[in-house]
Amino acid sequence: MAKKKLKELVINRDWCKGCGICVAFCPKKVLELDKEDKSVAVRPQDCICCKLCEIRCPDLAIEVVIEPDKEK
Amino acid sequence: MAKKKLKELVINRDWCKGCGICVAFCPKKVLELDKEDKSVAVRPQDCICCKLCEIRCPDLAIEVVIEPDKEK
Amino acid sequence: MEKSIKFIQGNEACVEGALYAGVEFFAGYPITPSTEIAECLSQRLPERGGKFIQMEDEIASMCAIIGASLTGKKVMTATSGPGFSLKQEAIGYACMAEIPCVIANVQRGGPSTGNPTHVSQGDLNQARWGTHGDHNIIALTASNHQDIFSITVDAFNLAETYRTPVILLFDEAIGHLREKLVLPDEGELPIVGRLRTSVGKGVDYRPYLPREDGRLPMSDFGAEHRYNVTGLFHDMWGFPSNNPQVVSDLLRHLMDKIDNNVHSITRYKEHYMDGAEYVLISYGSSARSAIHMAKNRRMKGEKIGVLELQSLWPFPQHLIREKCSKAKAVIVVEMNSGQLMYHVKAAVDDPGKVFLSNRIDGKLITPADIKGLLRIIQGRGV
Amino acid sequence: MEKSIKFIQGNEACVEGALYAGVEFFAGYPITPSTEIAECLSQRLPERGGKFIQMEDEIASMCAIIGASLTGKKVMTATSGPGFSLKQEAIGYACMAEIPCVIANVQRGGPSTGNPTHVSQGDLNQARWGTHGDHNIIALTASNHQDIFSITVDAFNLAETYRTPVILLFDEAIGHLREKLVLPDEGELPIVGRLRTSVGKGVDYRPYLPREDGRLPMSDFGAEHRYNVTGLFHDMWGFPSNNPQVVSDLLRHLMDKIDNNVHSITRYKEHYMDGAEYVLISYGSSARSAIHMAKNRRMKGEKIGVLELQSLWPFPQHLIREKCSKAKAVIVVEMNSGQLMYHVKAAVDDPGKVFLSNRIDGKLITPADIKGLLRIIQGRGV
Amino acid sequence: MAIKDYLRQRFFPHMWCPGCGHGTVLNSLLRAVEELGIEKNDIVMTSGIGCSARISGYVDFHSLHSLHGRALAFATGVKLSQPKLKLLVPMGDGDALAIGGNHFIHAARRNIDITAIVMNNKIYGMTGGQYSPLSGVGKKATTAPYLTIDNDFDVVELAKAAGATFVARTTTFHATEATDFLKKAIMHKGFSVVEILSQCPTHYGRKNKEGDAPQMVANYDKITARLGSKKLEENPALIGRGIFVDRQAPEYCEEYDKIIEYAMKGRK
Amino acid sequence: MAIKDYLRQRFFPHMWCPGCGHGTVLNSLLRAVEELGIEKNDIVMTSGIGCSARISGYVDFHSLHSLHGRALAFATGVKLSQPKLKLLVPMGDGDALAIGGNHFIHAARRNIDITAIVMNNKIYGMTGGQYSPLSGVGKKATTAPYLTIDNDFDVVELAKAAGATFVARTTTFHATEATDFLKKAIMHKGFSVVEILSQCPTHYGRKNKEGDAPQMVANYDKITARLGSKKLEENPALIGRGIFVDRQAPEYCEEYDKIIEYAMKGRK
Amino acid sequence: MRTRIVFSGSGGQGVITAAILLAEAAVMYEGLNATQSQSYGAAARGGATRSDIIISDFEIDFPLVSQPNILVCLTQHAYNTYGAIVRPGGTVITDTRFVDIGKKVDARQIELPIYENVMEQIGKPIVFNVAVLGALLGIEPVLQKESVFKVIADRVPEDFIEMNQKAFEIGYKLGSEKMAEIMGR
Amino acid sequence: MRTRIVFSGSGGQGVITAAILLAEAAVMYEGLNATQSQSYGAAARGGATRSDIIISDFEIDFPLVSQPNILVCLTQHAYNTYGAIVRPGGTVITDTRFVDIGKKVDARQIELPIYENVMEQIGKPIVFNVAVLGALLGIEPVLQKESVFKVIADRVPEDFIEMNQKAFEIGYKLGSEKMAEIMGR
Ligand SMILES: Cc1ncc(C[n+]2csc(CCOP(=O)(O)OP(=O)(O)O)c2C)c(N)n1
Ligand SMILES: Cc1ncc(C[n+]2csc(CCOP(=O)(O)OP(=O)(O)O)c2C)c(N)n1
Ligand code: SF4
Ligand code: SF4
Ligand code: SF4
Ligand code: SF4
Ligand code: SF4
Ligand code: SF4
Ligand SMILES: [Mg+2]
Ligand SMILES: [Mg+2]
Repeated sequence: MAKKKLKELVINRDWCKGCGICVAFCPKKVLELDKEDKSVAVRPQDCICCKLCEIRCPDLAIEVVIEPDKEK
Repeated sequence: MAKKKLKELVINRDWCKGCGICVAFCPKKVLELDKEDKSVAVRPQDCICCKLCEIRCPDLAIEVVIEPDKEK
Repeated sequence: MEKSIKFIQGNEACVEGALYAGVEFFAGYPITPSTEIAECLSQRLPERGGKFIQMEDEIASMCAIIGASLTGKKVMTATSGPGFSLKQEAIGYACMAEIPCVIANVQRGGPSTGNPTHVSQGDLNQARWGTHGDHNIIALTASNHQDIFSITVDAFNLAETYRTPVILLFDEAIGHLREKLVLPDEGELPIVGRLRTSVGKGVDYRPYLPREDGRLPMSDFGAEHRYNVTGLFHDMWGFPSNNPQVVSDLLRHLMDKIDNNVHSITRYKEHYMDGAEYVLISYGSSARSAIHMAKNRRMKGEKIGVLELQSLWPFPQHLIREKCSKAKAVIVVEMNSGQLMYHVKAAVDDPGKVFLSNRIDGKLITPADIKGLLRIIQGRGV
Repeated sequence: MEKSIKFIQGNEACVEGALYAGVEFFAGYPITPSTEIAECLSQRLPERGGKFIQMEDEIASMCAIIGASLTGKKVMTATSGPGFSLKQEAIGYACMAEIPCVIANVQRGGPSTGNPTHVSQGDLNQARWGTHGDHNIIALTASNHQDIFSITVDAFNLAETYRTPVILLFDEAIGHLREKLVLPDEGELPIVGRLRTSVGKGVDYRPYLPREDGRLPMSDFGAEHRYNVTGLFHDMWGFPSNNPQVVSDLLRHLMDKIDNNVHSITRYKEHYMDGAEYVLISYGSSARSAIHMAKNRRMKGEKIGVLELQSLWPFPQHLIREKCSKAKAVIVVEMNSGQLMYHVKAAVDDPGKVFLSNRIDGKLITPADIKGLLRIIQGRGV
Repeated sequence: MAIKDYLRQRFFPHMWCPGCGHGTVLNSLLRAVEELGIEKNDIVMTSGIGCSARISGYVDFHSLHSLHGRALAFATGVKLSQPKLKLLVPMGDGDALAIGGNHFIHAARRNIDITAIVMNNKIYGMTGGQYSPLSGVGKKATTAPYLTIDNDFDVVELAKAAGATFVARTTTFHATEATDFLKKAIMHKGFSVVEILSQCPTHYGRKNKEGDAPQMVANYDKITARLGSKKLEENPALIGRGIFVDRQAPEYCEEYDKIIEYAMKGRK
Repeated sequence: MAIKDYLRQRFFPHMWCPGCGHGTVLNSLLRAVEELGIEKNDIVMTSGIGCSARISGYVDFHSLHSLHGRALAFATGVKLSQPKLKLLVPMGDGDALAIGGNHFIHAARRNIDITAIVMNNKIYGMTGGQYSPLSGVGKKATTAPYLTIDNDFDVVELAKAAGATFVARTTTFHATEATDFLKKAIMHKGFSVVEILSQCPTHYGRKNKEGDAPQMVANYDKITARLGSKKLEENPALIGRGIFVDRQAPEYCEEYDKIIEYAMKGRK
Repeated sequence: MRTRIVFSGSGGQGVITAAILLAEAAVMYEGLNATQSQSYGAAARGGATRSDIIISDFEIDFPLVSQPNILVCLTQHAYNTYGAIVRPGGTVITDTRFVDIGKKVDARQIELPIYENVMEQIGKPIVFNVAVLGALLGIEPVLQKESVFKVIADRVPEDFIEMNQKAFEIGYKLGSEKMAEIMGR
Repeated sequence: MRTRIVFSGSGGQGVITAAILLAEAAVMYEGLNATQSQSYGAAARGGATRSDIIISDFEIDFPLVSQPNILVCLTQHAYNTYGAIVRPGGTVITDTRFVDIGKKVDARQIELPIYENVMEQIGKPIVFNVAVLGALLGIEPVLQKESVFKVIADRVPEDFIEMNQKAFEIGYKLGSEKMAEIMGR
C-alpha cells in the first residue's frame, strides 16, 4: 500500500473545544493546542495520515484530507 | 429407620377442591375422589406415610398424622 | 357478506369501531376490565395486516404506539386505572409532540388496585390532569354499544384532526355488558385519514408549523422528510428550544387547538330535554340509569330530561350552561365522588341548583338511586 | 454549636426541614430541578443513622419509601414532572393503604420533558388528580426558604396526622434560589411523631379502624401485630373486600379525613390584606412577585393585598370566598395556564371579577407583569 | 409450630382454582419457614398483583400486597429500613419479569438480602390467560390466538447475569426439593431467587392441551432433570433443576451500615 | 457521502462538554453508517433523555428524542410497524439500564431487529454526576459522597442472558473498532447491543480523579483487552473488548409477518 | 314484552355461556333487544356467578335485573343468595342434584333433574348448561328453540353441535313436560 | 441599601461560585439579606452563565435583577448579551483578556487585566473567579473584604484558602487602584 500523503489538516475552530484528545494521541505529535485552546497542526509535515485524530475527535472538528493522487 | 405408621389421614373437606393431585401421586393408591369430588382415604391401611399427598396438596387440605410411638 | 349485527361486549364494540376507523397497530398490557380489547385485536389485526404487540408493561405500550404512529399508522392502546396512571408520562409526550393516538381506559374502582372487577367513573379528572405540566386533551365516552362504536371512530378522527392523543373513557359496566351492535356499512361514518404533508422533496418541511386551517400535516418516518420529534419544547422543525417566545407559543398552541375547537369537538345527546325542569347530566353507563329513570318519569308526566355527555374534555362549559339555564334543578349522575359535578357547578348560573346522584361502592347506579335523590330535591322526602 | 443561619438553596432548605421533622429514609431518582434534595440527603441522612437509596427509577423510589414507612420510619422522596407522573400509581397506593410519606415535586416546565431547567407551576392539578380513581391528597408549597423549611416540617406532621401522602409542590425558581435560612431550635416547631397503636400483644389490632378522634394508629412491620396492607379496597384489618358497604365506607373515609379537616390543614399568609380592594392570590415563587408588587403599590397608597396560599389541596374554598368577598377584583398570579384560577373562580361569589396574571414561558413572572394586568383591570390601559 | 399456624385460616379455602400450583408453592414455603423455625414477626411477605400475589393474604406474617410488578421495590424499602426482617417476595411470572423485570434485575444487582420466589405458570393467570415473558414460543394464549412468537427469558440466566448470589429452580412436583431450596434461599445472605414451575390448569393448561392439574404436575417430572444428573446429561434439552448459583458477596444493607458507621464517626 | 453530510451541522458545535466521549461515539457511528452506505431516509434514531440522548438531534436521520429510559419501547413501535427501517438506539448507561433496564431486557428477549448502543460513562451526566447502575463499587458521585456500594451490571452478560443475538463491547479509545462493531451490529438481523465506554470528564472524571479527557481515553486502553488476546489471558481482571455473541435466531418482525400471512390466509 | 332473567350458579357450570346463548339468540334471530351482564367475585375463580339478561322489544336502558321474572339457580349457594329476588308470580328453576329448596318463595318453583338426565343420556357435564337453557325454554317459551339452535351452530365447533342440541332437547323435554303437568292440574 | 449585581460569563469560569461567595458573605457575616439565583441554558454545559444577586437590609421578594447596579461580564458573549441592562450610572466590570468593549453603555466601564494578573502571580485559572470578586469589592465596597475571607475559609479546603485569599487580593488591588485612579481624576 502506497504511503498516504497529507493534503490538508482541516480543523474547524468553531467546533473544536480544545479537549486535547487529538493532541494526546497523535503518534507523530503533529498537533498542539494554541493559546485559544484550539487544535492546530504545528508539524503537518510529520503527519502519516493515520486519521486517529479525525476518528477520535468528539467534536468532529478535524478532517485529514489526503492527496487524491496518492489515494488512487 | 423404623417404618412409620399412619394414625390418621385428616382431609379437610371444606378446603379440598378435588383437584386429584394427591390421588394421582399417592404411591400406594390410598386416596380417591368421592362423588362430591373430595379426596378420601379408601385404603388407609396401605399408606406408607410418605406425605407426598400432604406436601403437594395445593389446598393444604391433607394432613398425614403418624402414630406418635413409632416416631420416637 | 358478513353479518351486520353483532351481539358483543362493549369492549368488543370498541374494537369494531377501531377497526372501522382503520386502526393498524395496537400495543398493550392486559388489565381488567379492558383486556378484551387487547385479546380481540390480537385476533383481528393480523387478519387485515395490522400488528398487535403485548409489551412488557403499560409504559412500553404507550411508547410503542407513539413510535408506530410516527410511521403513519393509526394506533391505539387500552388499559384501566393502574395502567392509565403508568401511561401518563408518555401521554404527556404525545400531547407535546402532537402524536395522533387513541387510549382506551375502561374504568374500574380506584384508587390504586381498588376494585378491579367493579364499575367506577373515577378517572374523569385524571384523564384531564394525569400527566404533569399544562396541556390539553380530548376525552370521549358512550353509554351503549352503537355509541361506543361511533365514538371510537370519532376518537380516531379527532386524534388525526388535532394531532393529539384522545382518551376513550369507558367503564367496566359498559365494557363487559353484552348487547346488540349494528355494524355501519363502509362509508356510512366519516373517517379522517392521516393528513400527510404536500411539501415535496428538498423543500423545507416544518412539522410543527400549523397551516392556515390550524392543522399540522405529518410526514411518515421513512418518507422523504427527516425531522426531529421531542418532548422538550421545540421550534417548528421539532428541535429543542427554551426560547421564552417559542415556549409560550407552543404551549398556547397546545391549549388553543383544543379549547378553541370545543364546539366542534363536543359530542352529546339529549333525551327528553324538551322543556325539562329537571336536568340529569350523565355519561357512560350511569347515563343508562338516568335515561331509564327520565323515561319512566316522563311517562308519568314529569318534566325530566337527560343531557348525556359523550365528550368530557374539553369540558363543554357553554353547552352545560345553556342546557341548564331553565332547569329548576340539575342532577349530575355519576359513579365517583362528584368529579363532573364540580365542573357543572362551575359552569351553571346558580351552583346551588346542582345536585349529585352518585354511587361509589362498585355497583352500577340504579334508576331507583336517582329517583330517591329527585324526591328529596322535590321536597317529597325519601 | 452549629450555626443557626444558613445561606442555601430552596431544595436544601427543604432538606433541612425534613431533617428537623425527623426524616429517616429517602429513596429517589435524580431529576432536574429536584436533584439537590437527593444529593444533600445522601450526605446528611447517614450522618444521623438514616438511609438514602438511589433506586432504578421513580416508580421504585415511591414504592421503597412506602415499604420503609411501614417499618415505622419517616420517609420522603423528591422528583420533578416526569418523575412525578411515574410515581402516580404508587402515590395512589399510599392514599389507599394510608401510608404516611412526603413527596417533593420541584416543578419545571411541562408537559413532557418540557423545559427542564426552567420554572413552572403546571403540576397543580396533577398533584390532586394525577393518580387514577377517587382519592384525596394534601399538597403544600412555600415562597421563601424559611417557609420551605417550616412547610416541610408541616408536611411530615400532616402525613403522620392523617396517614396520607403529602405533596410538597415547589418550583424551580424557589428550589434553586439561594437565600437565608435561620434554623429553628429543637422544639421550636412542633413535630408529630408516628402514632403507634397501644393495643397489646394478643389483642386484635385493626389498622384501618379510625379512633374516636379520627386517627389511625399504626404498628410497625416487625412489631407485635401482623396485619395486611393492600391497594385493594379492604376491611378494618387490611384484608381485601369488595363488599359494597366496605368499599363506599373506605372511599368516603379517604375523602372525608382530608375534606373535613380542610380548616386545620389550610395554611396561608396575608400580605397587606387590610381593606385590600385588589386581592392577588398566589403561591410559591410567583407569590414573591405578587408581594413585591403589592408592597410597592401600597407605598403608593393603592389598596392591594396578597393572599399567599401555602396549602393548595385540599383547596381552601371557603377561605378564598371569604378573603375575596370585598375585593373589587381578584388576580390569580401563577405560572401556568390558569389552573388555580379555575378553582378560584369556582370559589368566589362573582367569577367575573377574577383575572389571571400568568406566565408560561419558563421565566419567573415579574412584578411588572402583574402591574401590567392591574392597569388594564383598573381601566388604565397598558 | 404446625404449618397451619402460619396460615390465616379464616380465608380458607383459598381463592386459587382447583389444582393451581400456587397452593403447592404456599405449602412448600410454609414448610420451609416452619423447619427453619423463624418467628412470624420476623417475616415480611411482599407480593405484587396476580393470582400468585394473593399468597401474601394467606400467611400470618407481616404482609404487603403491593402493586403489579413492584413487590421487590417495596421490599427493598422495607428491608433497607429494617434489615433485621426477613423478606419473602413471591411473584408471578408476569409480575416478576414482565412489568417487574427492572426491579428484579436491580434487586439482584444490589445483592440485597431478599428472597424472591418466581411462581412460574408461564401465563398471566389473574387476567385470564395472556402470554407472559416466560410462556415461550409456540404457545396458545388469549392474546396469542396464532401462537406466541416471543422468546422466553431463562430466569436462572437472567438472575445470574444481574448479580443474584443464590439461584435455584424446581417445580411443584418436587415439593420436598422446593422446601429445601427455599430454606437455603431464606438462609442465604444476599439476593436469592427460587423459580418454581407452578401449573395453571385453568388457563395455560387448558389452552395448551396439557391436561388437568395432575397431568401438568406429572409433566414437570418429565421435562426437568436435576443438575448433574445423568438424565440431564443425556438430554440437555430438559430444564435443569437445582441450585445454579450459591456464592457469598457483600450484602447491600450491611454495606450501607458501614456507610452509616463512617458518616456518624465523621460527625463526632 | 462525507460523514458531515450525516450531521445537522447547524447545531454545531454540539452541547457536549470538551472531551466528552459521546462525541466520539457519534463520530464512530456516523462512520459506520457512511461505510455501510445506508440511506438517511432508511434510518430512525431513537434516543431517551440524557447527554447521550442528545445525539439524535445531531444526526440527519429521522430522529425521535423520546423519554428517559424508554427509547427502546418507542423504537419497538417504530420497527414493528415499519420493519424496513433501520433502528439505531443510542442510550446512556442510566437511560439504558437504570430506568430503562426493563425495556432493554425485553427488546433483547424478543430479538427485534434494533441496534442498541450503550454510551457508558458510568454516571448520570445530564443531571450532574449521580451514580448509575454501571458506576460500580467504590466510586464517588454526587449521591454517593461516601463512595458507592452498588454493584454494577455487566452489560454484556445481561444482554446475553436476556437473549440479545449480537453483543459487543469497545471504548472511545478504540474508535476504529467501534466503527467496525457498529457496522456488524447494524447489519445483524436481530437485537444487537454495542457497549461503548465513553468518558465523562466533567462529572465522573473529575470526581473520581481520573484526570482530563485524554487521560481517561488513554485509560480505556489500559483497562481493557481484546477477547482472545494474550493481554486478557494474562490479566482476566481486565475488561474484555470484542464481539461476545453473534448468532442467528428468528427475528421478531419477521415472525410477526408469518402470523399475518397465516391470519390473512385464514380470512380468505 | 320485557323478560328479566337471572342465571346463577358456580364458576365451572357454564352459567354465563348459557346466558349469552339465550340473549344472543334473541338479538340475532328474533330481532329483539337483549342485554347480558355478569358479576365477578373478588376471587375470579370458583366463586358464585350471576348473569342478568333482559330481553325486550324496546330499548333496554338499565341492564341489571333487580327482580327477575325467571330465576335459574344451579347451586345451593346461588339459591340461598338469590332465591328471594324473584318477582312474585315469577318462576324459579333449580336442578335437583344441586339445590334443596328450603324456604319457599312466592313464585312457581320448578325442580328438575337436569344434571342427572344429562349424565345418563350424554355423560358429559359440559353440556349441562345448554340443557338448562332447554329446560328454561321448555318452561317459559321466551324464544323459539330454533333461534337457540342457530346460535349454537354459530358458536360451537362443528363436532359438538349435535351433542349440544341433544342436551338442549333433554332439558326442553323435562321443562315442557313439567309445565304440561303443572298446567294440566 | 439594595445592591443588584449580575455576574455573567461561561460555564467553566466559576461565575456562580463567585456569586454565591458574595451573597453568602452578606448573609452570614454582615447580617444582611441576599438572594442568589442563576439561569441555565438548554445545554447544561459550556453555555452562557448568569447569576443574579441582590443584597439588601430589607426583605427581598422578587429575586431577579432586571437592571443591575453592578454588572460583571467575563466573556465577550456575556458582554454582548447583558451589557445593555446595566443601570444608567452603574458599573460594568470586564476582564481585558476576554472582553473587547465595543459599543459603550451609559455606565462606568471598568476593564481590568484580572486573568493576566492571576496567571502571572498564581498561575492557576481556577482562582480567577475569586480574583474577580476581589476586584468587584475593590471597586464597589458592597461588603467588607473580611466577610468574604470568612466565607472562603468556610467553603474552601484548608490547603487552598491561602491561594484564594491571594487571588482575592490581586483582584482587590486592581479594582481599588483603578477606582483611586478614576476618583483621582
Ligand atoms: C399496573 C397494572 N397492570 C396490569 C394489571 C393487571 N394484572 C393483574 S395480575 C396480572 C398478571 C398476572 O400474571 P402473573 O404475574 O404471571 O401472575 P399469575 O396470576 O399468573 O399468578 C396483570 C396483567 C395490574 N393489576 N396493574
Ligand atoms: C422520568 C425521568 N426521570 C429522570 C429524569 C432526569 N434525567 C435526565 S437524564 C438522566 C440520566 C442521565 O444519565 P445517562 O442515562 O447515563 O446519560 P448521560 O447523561 O450520562 O449520557 C436523568 C436521571 C428524566 N428526564 N426523566
Ligand atoms: S480532539 Fe477535536 S475538539 Fe478535541 S482538541 Fe482536537 S480538534 Fe479540538
Ligand atoms: S492523521 Fe495521524 S499523524 Fe496525522 S495529525 Fe492525525 S493523528 Fe497525527
Ligand atoms: S390434593 Fe388436596 S385439594 Fe387436591 S384432591 Fe387432594 S386433598 Fe383435595
Ligand atoms: S402419605 Fe403417601 S402413601 Fe399415604 S396417602 Fe399420602 S401419598 Fe399416599
Ligand atoms: S387462574 Fe391459573 S394461576 Fe390463577 S388461580 Fe386459577 S389456576 Fe391458579
Ligand atoms: S456532563 Fe459528562 S456526559 Fe454530559 S456532556 Fe459533559 S462530559 Fe459529556
Ligand atoms: Mg403467571
Ligand atoms: Mg451516563
